[in-house]
Amino acid sequence: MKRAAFILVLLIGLLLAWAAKDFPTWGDPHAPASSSPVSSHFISNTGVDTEVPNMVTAVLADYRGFDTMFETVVVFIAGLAVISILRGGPTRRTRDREFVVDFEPDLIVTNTVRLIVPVIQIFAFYVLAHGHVSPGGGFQGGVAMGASFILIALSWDLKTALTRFPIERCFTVAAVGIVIYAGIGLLSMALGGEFLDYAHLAKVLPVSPEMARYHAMLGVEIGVGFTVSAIMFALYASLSTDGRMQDGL
Amino acid sequence: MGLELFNTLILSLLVVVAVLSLWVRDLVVSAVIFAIYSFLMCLLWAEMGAVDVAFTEATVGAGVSTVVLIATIFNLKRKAKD
Amino acid sequence: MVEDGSIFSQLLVDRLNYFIYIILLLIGLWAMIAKNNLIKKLIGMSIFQTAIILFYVSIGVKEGATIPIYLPEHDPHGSHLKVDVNGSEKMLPPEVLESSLVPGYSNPLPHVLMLTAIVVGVATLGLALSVCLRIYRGYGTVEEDELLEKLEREDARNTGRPRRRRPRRAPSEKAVATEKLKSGNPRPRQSRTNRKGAKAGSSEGTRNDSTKSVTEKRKTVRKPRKKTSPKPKEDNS
Amino acid sequence: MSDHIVWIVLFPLMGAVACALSGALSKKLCYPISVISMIASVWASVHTMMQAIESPVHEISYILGGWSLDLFPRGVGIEFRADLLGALITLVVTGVGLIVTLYSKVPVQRETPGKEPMYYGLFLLQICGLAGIALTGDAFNLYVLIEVAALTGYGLIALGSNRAAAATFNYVILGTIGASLYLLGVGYLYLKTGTLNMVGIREVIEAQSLYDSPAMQVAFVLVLVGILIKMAFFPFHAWLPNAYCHAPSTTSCLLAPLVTKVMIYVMIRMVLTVFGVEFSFESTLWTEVMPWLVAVAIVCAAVMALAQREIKRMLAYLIVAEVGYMVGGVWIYNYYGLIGSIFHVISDACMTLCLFLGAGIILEKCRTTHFDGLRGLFAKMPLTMIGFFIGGFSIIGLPPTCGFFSKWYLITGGMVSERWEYMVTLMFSTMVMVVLFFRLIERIHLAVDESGKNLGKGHGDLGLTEEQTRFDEAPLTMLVPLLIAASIVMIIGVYNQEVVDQIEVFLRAYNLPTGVSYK
Repeated sequence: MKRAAFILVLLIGLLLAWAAKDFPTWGDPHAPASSSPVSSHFISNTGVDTEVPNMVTAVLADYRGFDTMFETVVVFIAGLAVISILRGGPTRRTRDREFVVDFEPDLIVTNTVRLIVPVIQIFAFYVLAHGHVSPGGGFQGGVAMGASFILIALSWDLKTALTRFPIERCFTVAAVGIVIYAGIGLLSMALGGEFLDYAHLAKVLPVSPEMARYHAMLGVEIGVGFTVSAIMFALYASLSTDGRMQDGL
Repeated sequence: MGLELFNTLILSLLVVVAVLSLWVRDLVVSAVIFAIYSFLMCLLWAEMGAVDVAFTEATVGAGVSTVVLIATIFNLKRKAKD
Repeated sequence: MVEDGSIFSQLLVDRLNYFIYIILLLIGLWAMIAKNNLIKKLIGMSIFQTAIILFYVSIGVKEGATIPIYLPEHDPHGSHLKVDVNGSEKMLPPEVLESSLVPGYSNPLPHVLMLTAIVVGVATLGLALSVCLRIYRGYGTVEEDELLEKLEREDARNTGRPRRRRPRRAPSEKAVATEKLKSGNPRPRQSRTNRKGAKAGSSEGTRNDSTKSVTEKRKTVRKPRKKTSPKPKEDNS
Repeated sequence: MSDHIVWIVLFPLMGAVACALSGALSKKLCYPISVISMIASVWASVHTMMQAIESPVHEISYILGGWSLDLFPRGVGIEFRADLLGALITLVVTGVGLIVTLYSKVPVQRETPGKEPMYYGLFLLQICGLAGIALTGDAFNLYVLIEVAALTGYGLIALGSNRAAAATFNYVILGTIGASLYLLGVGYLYLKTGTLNMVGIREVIEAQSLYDSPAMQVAFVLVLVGILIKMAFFPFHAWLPNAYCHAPSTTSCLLAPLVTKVMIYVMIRMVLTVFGVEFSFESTLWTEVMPWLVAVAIVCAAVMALAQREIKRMLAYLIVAEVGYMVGGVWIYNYYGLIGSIFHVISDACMTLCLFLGAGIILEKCRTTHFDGLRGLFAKMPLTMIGFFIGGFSIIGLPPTCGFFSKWYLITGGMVSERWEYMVTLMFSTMVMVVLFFRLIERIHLAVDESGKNLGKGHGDLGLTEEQTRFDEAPLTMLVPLLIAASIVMIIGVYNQEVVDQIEVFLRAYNLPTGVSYK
């Protein structure tokens, strides 16, 4: 089995290496991918179309917003699936852990975390809201937000974190995130555009169509942030406790 | 030239770390080495101009997926047979 | 495109990124196929996915280009937009970037695609880990060989032949009826159901015969372990 | 506005979110929400189909986000395209989804108690992903939607027993390899062409005549191998039988008819729309090699199906064999083969649905699907068994079921291309299916035809009691969908010419050899 796998893998490697000689020169600005009308359009026209300085955010949330919506849905699916797969097991630990986790939260750790967590959360908001101008956006901000709750769970225990963010609320928040995303899309559809055509939101917002895209992108990123932060925490909570939602890591 | 050297160094480290994380028997160590791998990847991408990807990899790859991996491993047997 | 020289020297000199991506991809793929521990397989899966992401990011690189965020002078909200017209500041609409400036920014599209791929990767990882936990809950192992052994044993024991699968549920009429069928079923674990099916009647003999032949066929197909598989004939006699 | 095309995807998505949200209120809301959203989705896909038929180019294009083709280069926004093929497949996906949703009421409550909101959420998102795959015109968006479908599939299967979870792990590994290889292939395509739009890629390939480029050849191999893994083509089928066999019955009813077929649709889409006929069939070796692989695949799968003693597992191997039929229909490279392949995607979805719904009912009533547990079932559940066997007859290919006509086109295609190995194996596996289903009929029907009691008389005798043969039909929410599915199998069979007409209109845009002149 192992030998067969090794030979198979080597064959694939040779195939890929054979193709590599056909690749354009490293970093060539005139390579088809870099000089195609599509990516040139993104680089030259993002400012005109959406007024967003960060092209990645603009392409992510607007030009290819439909992808991003389904990416959010993938995260949501992961949360749904993990929770439902693990739920309904034995309520007590059936097999002993190899490690006994010290149950008493450490004073120094908890006090440090007490100081850090607000900073992390503010930073998460910053990353989310400033994603138009600097690297960042809904995913990164959402993950940072989820990580702050994971940090609480790690330094105290899962129960403390779950009182702040119960698992049912995780679900609701994640679903609300998708509702926000799809809702902005549907709203633009109701205003006469295509799905996710944010320019039509200018009819209800007191801004130009380009700025409407700008603001709608922020809304969309907030939706993404909701879903991602809730699901990341829910993933941790389910996986660390084997679905029992008590006495985690 | 400096960047190229940096690039080469990280690329070769990546291979070493990838092999190492699969070679180690202790799964927790393996997960931590995988976090190192993710972080090296993130550095590499930042160097290649993909700042958003690097940011995402830093939060998702090196951050949450490591935590989730370790959280899972604590519920399983820690030693792997290979 | 260089046509002379062997592939590997080209790869090593000029396209180290592509070379390393192939190696990482192969490491990941090999781990997914050949590693024994399920968690190791998942780590391999993540390496496999990151290798693909490395490939995509390498596509987007341009020599001498900056990150895909507008420099202040091209920023749609940058200072260049404010011009003094008779002393008052006025915002000009942003302009299309000149095509000569386009090579100055690296290609944003692969980055966007890879953001999506990273998130999909972590979603897959989380789901797969939960499946691992579930496997550990059921079978007490995450080693593939032990797991396969246990699964084979379970499949050999539980071929889907009529028997009560979930003893916890209150037996419905039909369940009782099927129970009677299997009362003669020669399996050691059957003692619980035997007390109900004791009056199953005269058909037990024929039933056993057919079951035996089925079990034998089953053996040739699925090859249960000799040590562990229940031995219907001996038990029955 | 022709917004219907996007509503096909949005209705299940909204339904899924509503299910997840309503879980807090009442678990009983999930079933009606799912049914309503699926009805709406079917309505939207019927509209889309009508629009596609009526439009002069037989195609609807919908650019999401308003990046219209007049102002922006193709590929800037994501495009939804419904040509006749896409619209047909979407209709099949949503239709099957609706039938399975109707069916799901009893089994979901029994098999996954307390998890209904999540189950229905995943269920609807699965349909959403599959319908999106059939509609999207963007190669990367296709990857995302494949992952949506795949992740929901893993979740839906692993929700069942521990055994199901163990089977899922294989599926996760193989599915991820498949999807990642596809993603890598798309990367190669993007590297060479600079666009992600399917039509855009083909335009670049044709304009720059990239037929001999090694990177394109490797891209073709990667994309196709990725999809072949996903569709459980024979050497890569290892994930399928266990996953479908141990999954909760509603899950297998949804996944078995749709997932593999939608992946075959993706293959046809890649071959025809993305790479183009000239690239796919004439500048690669696949046309030479694939029919032989298909022949091996069909024979192996059929033999393995013959060895099974359990309905669901047998059906799973039958699916692997059917995948071989359809893949072969594409790679024998002619007009009739492709008609047969596409028509078989549709008819196979319907008949597999029929069979799995029937198997689900058997499992629900008898708690087993092993052959030994089936004796006398015809007396007990005649309607169910009729529905089940209409599906079986269609798999065998008896007229007037739809399976006959699609197989007819496949065999015609094999004859025109003179691919005798394909035809012979097709005939062989038909024989195997005859054996399989008549063996089942014998078990289910004949064993009890004398007054419901035959004690010790001859083969297969179990000495059934009165109680076991009493008329005891499945609940209506399960029976009616099965009968609807069975009647659809018959209706498509009777009106096969209407379906084939649409497929022919679609295929005429491509330059395929027919062996004879066009009509």
